[in-house]
Amino acid sequence: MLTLSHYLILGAILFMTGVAGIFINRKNLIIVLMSIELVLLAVSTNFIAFSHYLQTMAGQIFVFFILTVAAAESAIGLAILIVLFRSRKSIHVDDLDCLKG
Amino acid sequence: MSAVPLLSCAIWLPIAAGLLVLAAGLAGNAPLARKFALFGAAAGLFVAAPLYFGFDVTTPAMQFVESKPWIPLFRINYHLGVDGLSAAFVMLNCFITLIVVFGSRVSSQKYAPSCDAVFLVMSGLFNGIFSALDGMLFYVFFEASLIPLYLLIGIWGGPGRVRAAFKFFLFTLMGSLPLLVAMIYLFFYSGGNFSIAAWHLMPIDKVSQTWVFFAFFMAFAVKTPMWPLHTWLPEAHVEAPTGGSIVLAAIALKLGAYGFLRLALPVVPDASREFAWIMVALSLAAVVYIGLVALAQMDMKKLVAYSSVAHMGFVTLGIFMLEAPGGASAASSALGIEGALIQMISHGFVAGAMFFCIGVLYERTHSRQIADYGGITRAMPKFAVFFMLFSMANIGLPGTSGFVGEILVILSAAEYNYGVAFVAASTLILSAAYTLWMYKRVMFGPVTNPAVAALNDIDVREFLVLSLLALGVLGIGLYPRSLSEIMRLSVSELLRHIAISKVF
Amino acid sequence: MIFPETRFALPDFQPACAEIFVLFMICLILMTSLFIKEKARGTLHFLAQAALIGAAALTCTASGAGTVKRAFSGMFVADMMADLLKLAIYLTISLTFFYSRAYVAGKLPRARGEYYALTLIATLGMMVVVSAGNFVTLYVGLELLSLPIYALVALERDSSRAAEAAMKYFVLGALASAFMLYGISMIYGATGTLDISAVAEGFSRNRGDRATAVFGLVFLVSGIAFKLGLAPFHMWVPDVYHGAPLSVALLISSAPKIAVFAFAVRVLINGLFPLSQDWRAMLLALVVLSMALGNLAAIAQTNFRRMLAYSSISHMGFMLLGLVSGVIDGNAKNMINAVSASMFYLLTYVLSSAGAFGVLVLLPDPDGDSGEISGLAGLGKRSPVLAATMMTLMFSMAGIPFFAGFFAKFSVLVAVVAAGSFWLAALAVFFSLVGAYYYLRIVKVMYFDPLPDGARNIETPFSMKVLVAANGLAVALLGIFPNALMFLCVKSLSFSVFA
Amino acid sequence: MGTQGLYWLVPLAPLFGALVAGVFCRVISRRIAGSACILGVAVAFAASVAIFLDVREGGGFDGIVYTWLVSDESVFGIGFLIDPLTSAMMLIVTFVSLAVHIYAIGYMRDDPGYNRFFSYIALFTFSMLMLVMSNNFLQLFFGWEAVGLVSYLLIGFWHDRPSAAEAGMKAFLVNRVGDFGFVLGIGLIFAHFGTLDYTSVFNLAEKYRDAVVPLFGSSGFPLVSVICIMLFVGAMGKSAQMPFHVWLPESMEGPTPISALIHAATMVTAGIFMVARMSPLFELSETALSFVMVVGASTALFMGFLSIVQTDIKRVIAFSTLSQLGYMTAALGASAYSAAIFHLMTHAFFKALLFLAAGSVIIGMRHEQDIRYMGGLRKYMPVTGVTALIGSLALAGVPFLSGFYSKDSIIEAVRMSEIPGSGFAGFSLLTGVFVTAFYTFRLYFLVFHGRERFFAARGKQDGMHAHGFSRGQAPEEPPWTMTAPLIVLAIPSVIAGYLFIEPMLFGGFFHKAIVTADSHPAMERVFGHFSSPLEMALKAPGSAIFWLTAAGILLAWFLYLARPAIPAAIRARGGVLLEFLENGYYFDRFYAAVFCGGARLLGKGLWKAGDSGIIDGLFVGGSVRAVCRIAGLLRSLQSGHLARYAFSMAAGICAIFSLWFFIHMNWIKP
Repeated sequence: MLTLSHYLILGAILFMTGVAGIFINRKNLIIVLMSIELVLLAVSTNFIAFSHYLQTMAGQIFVFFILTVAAAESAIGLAILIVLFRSRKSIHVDDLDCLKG
Repeated sequence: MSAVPLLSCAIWLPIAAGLLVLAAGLAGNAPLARKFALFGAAAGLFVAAPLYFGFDVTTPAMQFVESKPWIPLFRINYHLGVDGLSAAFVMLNCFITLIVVFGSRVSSQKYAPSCDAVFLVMSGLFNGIFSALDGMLFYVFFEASLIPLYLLIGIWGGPGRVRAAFKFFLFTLMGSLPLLVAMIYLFFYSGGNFSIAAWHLMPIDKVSQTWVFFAFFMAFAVKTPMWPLHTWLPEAHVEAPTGGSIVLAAIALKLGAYGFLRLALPVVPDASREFAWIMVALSLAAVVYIGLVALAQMDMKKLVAYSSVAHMGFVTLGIFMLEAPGGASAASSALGIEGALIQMISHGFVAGAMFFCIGVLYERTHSRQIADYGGITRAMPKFAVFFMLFSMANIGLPGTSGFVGEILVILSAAEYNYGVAFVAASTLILSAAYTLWMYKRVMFGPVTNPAVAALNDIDVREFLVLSLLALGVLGIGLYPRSLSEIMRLSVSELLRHIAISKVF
Repeated sequence: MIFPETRFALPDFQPACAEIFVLFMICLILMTSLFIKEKARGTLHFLAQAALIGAAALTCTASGAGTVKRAFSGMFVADMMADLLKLAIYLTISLTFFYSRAYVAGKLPRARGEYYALTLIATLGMMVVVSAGNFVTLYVGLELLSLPIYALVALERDSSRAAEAAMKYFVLGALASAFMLYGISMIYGATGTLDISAVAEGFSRNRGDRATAVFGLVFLVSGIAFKLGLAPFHMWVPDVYHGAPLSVALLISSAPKIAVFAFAVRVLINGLFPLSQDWRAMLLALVVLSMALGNLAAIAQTNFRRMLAYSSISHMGFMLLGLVSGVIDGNAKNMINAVSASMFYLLTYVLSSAGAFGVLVLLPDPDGDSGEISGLAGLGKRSPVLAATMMTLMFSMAGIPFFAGFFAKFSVLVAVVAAGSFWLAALAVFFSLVGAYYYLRIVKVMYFDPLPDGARNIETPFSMKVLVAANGLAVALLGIFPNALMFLCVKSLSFSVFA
Repeated sequence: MGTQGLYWLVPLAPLFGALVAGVFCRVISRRIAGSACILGVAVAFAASVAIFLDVREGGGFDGIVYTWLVSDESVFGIGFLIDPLTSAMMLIVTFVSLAVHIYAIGYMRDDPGYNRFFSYIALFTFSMLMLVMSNNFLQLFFGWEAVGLVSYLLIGFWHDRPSAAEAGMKAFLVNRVGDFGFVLGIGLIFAHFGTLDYTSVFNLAEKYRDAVVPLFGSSGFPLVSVICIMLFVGAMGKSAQMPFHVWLPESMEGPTPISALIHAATMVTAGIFMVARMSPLFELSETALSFVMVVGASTALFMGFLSIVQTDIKRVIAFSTLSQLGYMTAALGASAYSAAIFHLMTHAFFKALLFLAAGSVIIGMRHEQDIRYMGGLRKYMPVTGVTALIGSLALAGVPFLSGFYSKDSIIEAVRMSEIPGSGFAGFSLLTGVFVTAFYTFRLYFLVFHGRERFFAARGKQDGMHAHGFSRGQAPEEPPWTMTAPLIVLAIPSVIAGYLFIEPMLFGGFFHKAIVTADSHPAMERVFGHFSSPLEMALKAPGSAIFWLTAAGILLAWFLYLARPAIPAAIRARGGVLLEFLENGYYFDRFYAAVFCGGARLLGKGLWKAGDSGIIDGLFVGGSVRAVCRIAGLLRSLQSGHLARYAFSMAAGICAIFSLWFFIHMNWIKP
């Protein structure tokens, strides 16, 4: 039978996968954006699991907000990506090294 | 007590004048700025004069007191007042400011009104330090006075000015930051009070005393400066413009020793007594070590700067000969502290004058190297007389102000510990050696440098400045009572106070 | 059963009237910018300023003066702290607008409408964060604050530097939001509520699962640390300060920090006070690390923007030192003093930072935009007013009296010593000594270094001179008469969070 | 009040002259400057005479007249102690000073620094009077240092000459070494007696006879001995006793009147005066007296030897002065204070005379000072020749002349003394008699007799002054202002001994001022052998002293007049001993290398290694370097890579969590 822990562990795994996706991935910024979505989904899983466990609606409502914001975030992320591509002609993660020190 | 808040005037009048000078300078009206500067400096001296002449020598209590709440949240008060320990310094400061502002060379090169402004602001801040009776007020003035000196050295200094300015600022800040922590600690220890008088009275345990003492030590030893924290000073002196050197030597160096007297001794007397031997040892190291180092200098300013360190070693020695291993009488300490105080005032005149003299030469030849000179006496006989007088005062010849403090400290040292007196008295030889050797190489001998032969003797402005300084040097030397009478009761009160243990 | 209120009552909009007004103005500006002629675009600036002034007026009139007002089922809190911080935010944003007016007109001519609208949206976000009473409001506010700023950073479309900075900021910011959300979810799980003040009650009813809550706390603290730019979550700060358009860097460096501070105070003190020992230890580690890293790394910088970035890292560390010191024991009086010390520190810092970037914004190209320290050489001669203000700000940041920075440092140190953490005080003092070096260096470059060849005097409009001077003067006056603002901080805290 | 005003007048009158001449140095004419100073000194002299007469009538004074400083319970001030000793000294000082002032009118006639010179010597007179009239140690020290200052200024009077500047500095520094001891002595007195007034100290001294003072560790030294030796170290500096004598020969760089006034008659005898003044203290310490005596006797003998090999006219006399100061010091050691003061007085007359005569010769010789280029001057400078002969006879100690009485008394007293070291002292002083006679007449014969060698004069001496002679020119007697003082000084040189020996040594003139302990009966024993000055002179051939003197004069005659080839041959052959003497026993070189060189080297070492190396380099520079290195390292952490930034955030979370975990497990404490 699936308990709260299972959901939480799933959330954690998703979360870690997402985070790892950001810092292990060296290639493509699109993958980074996808990883961010993944992380947000992991959080949503957590909220829903808790919401169900605690029998309060607040968690689920929060998820709606998260989804909305995530959409906006992706939009902005992609927009920045386009600006970046326009000036750099590349969306390679490792090419982002002008600013350092 | 007068209705006019004299001390506030002594602080804020020069600062306000300084801002006016700055404004006039920015507006491009240099003559007006100059007028403001002279007026500000003169006004400073004018308001400070009653502090000296109206001083009530029959009481050790604070006089000319002003007190208003400043930051009630932390119970910080704008609390001013002077006693025998500080009154003379306010006066000296105002006097030196006038000298510096009046003495700065206006005609030649380009006159920088902002330079005068910096001097005036600094003068106000120094007056604040000497008259603050609230710990935080003291600290705020103490640290704020770094800024003008930093700018002075950095903007108008010599080729190595940047390094010197940084070294000066960071060294002093390194000392004063622990002081800030210590003051906050005392604030809590006293149950939420920044009043120095309250700190004097409160009992305080041994461990805290030790920590607080070393925090004070850091702040004031750097400022004094005591060996081995002195290395910022020669550099700052060498690079600073003449006026900066004068103020630095005459006033800024006194802040450390004054801090010891105002804070370290009365607030943490037990720790002061316990660690007095360290202070004595460091002071003696300053006298001998620095004396020898001064002997090896090739740069006049550096030489005088090192000699200042050695003289300040005498001051700290005088302050900290508190209790001989055998238990010296209180009289010897009184002699020592009075000697130290008079030495400080005297050093203000003498070192100021020495730096002014070097400035006189520097303005003419743009060299401070001893080797570039020789035979100046022939070209500048009037100058030679003044320089000789101040050199002799630097050596501590009787009849000049330098002698008074020195002999009192040596007498006190002889009572304290003969070994200490023995080492301290070596200054008789060392100070004579480096000062006279410099004088000989600069002033005597045949003229070897053609530039020297063409020098003009001092002009009226320089003559006036040097005469005023000479009057001070001789006045104190011949009638030191004029100073000691002011200090006496406060010193004995201080000694009475620190003789009682504060450990509960 | 799930909805306790069966009847849908219209919420009380009055406490949030300022937010609503700003929202309205944002729409107005967006609409105007669509239709206004190129020449008349200057009016956008006036509209934006009007929005701020109106918001300020509304905040003042709606202020409960010492009472705590809640609206939207406790999602929105209007108390004295919120009022004070909001006013500070308006002031800072208004300063930002003034400073960057010419810059925006010159650098972002096509995106002026967007600039003002986006900045106001971010302002709205800050206002929401400051007044957030619920984690949901908090999250929405934070995103409302962050997302427009990501866009603002990338606003200068031709600059690859700006695009890179925007990308980095965006990715890391999103990651940080995710961290924070993860933390909120854990705390939600542990206490069963998203209402911040109810979280504390959740613990007191012994319902809270402590381990879960602390696990969440770790993430929440990292989120705060990211937004404030505490090490090791600081990596974005230098790059964004460096890459963003100057006016945006000016914005990022100032007002958002106020909002995040409010966030930290509400969540950590109002909500998670039962875990105070835990977050204290965590924050302490971050604080010490930030002070060390910020001050030391700043020394090696050759770019003024990056230097200010590292300086902000160290300052945020120092600022939180107060907050952290407040919780050593449950004594509320000490706590108010400590938190208000942090608040005072923050406000003076924001004023100084805005001023420093403001001066930079007013410098002509290429000195201002590139932000190289060498570009400031001889500023003392080229523009006495700008240089004098910059000097004032630098001394203030270095914590030298008589400037505001000193009393900020002082009040935080008082809090630290009151908590008995002498080693912490010693450490703080040590790092502020290290820090003094690089501020002095700026003064040195401006005043001691020779004028570069071909340098010309800088023409600054008189109004800007007045503004800059006023900013510097404010920092100086706060240093001479700090009591009023300090008192206000104490008052606002004692009537709100500690009510 | 009347006499007190008179007391004030004595030092202040010369001071007034000095101020007039000094401050308005460039404004007023030579005549006014000179007159002001001479008038001042003359007034002082007249007042001194009046005071002397008053003291003889039993007058006196002891008290503070000006409060300088009050600190706690101690009052420091200017005070006068007027007693026979003081009044005698005042008389000597003002008299010689007056003579020198008048002499200087002529001597300094051509010098551009005329006014300055007068200002200095008047100032010197003031300082010296302050010294001798003092009633406390502080004022004594004031005078002590002030005469040192003026001496410095006057030695370096011709400051363009490097050697003069060097000599002045050397004099000051060596004196300062002495003062170092002097101040420590004063400090010790103050520490234990709690006062610096002579009278109080002397009254207390008896109480401290057996007191000990811990120095440098635990062992106790007898207090009074330490005080006395310390004070005497000061006297050694001022009175140029070995090994502090090195400055005096070099002080001859100054104008000759100065050599007469300061470096022969007055200042250098300040040490002698001081010890005599401190007789109540010194009498309590046998150790100190022994020390004094041995130092004095050594100086007397060894400096006499050095005089023999000098070729500069002034240096011969300078070394002779050293030797004579040694005699006085030895007398002090023998508790023969009055004899020392007596010799001080006679020496002041005849040595000032000799110096002024030498100055006269130098002027006559157009600034040539080398006696090898003189000879036969008697013919050209009769007054100088005769007075110089009188001075030489007095110095050599020929009976009836003043030197005879004073020197004989000293030798007798030392021989009668029983303290440790008196044997050595007696021998040294006797040998010294022969040496003195020899070098004195070597000088006299070389200068005033024999072949005229001045045409060979080199025409250069110390660069700027000597002019040289060509054929047909000859030295001339200088003007009357210079010869008159010679005559004035010659008179007391002849008769002072005869007149004053009885009252000064045996008549109890000093009875109140000088204390002699019963255990030191040397003077009393000398008195036992004494009947009258006439008889003393007549009995002289019965003692060894007379024959030693005669032998010295004869040898000088033989070597320098009869067989001048012998000394020339000796000099030509050289030898270790000669070299040793010519280099003054290598004292100067030793000091230059060890103390001057050593101190400079040490200073440079401390500066470079200590200040620049350790403090600035290691501590300051080291911490700066460390900070910069860390800063660079931290900078490199900010690599610019997004992935690393994200990683650092993730790692940060892990770190915070571990931290919490460790604290939670109580592994670390927050």
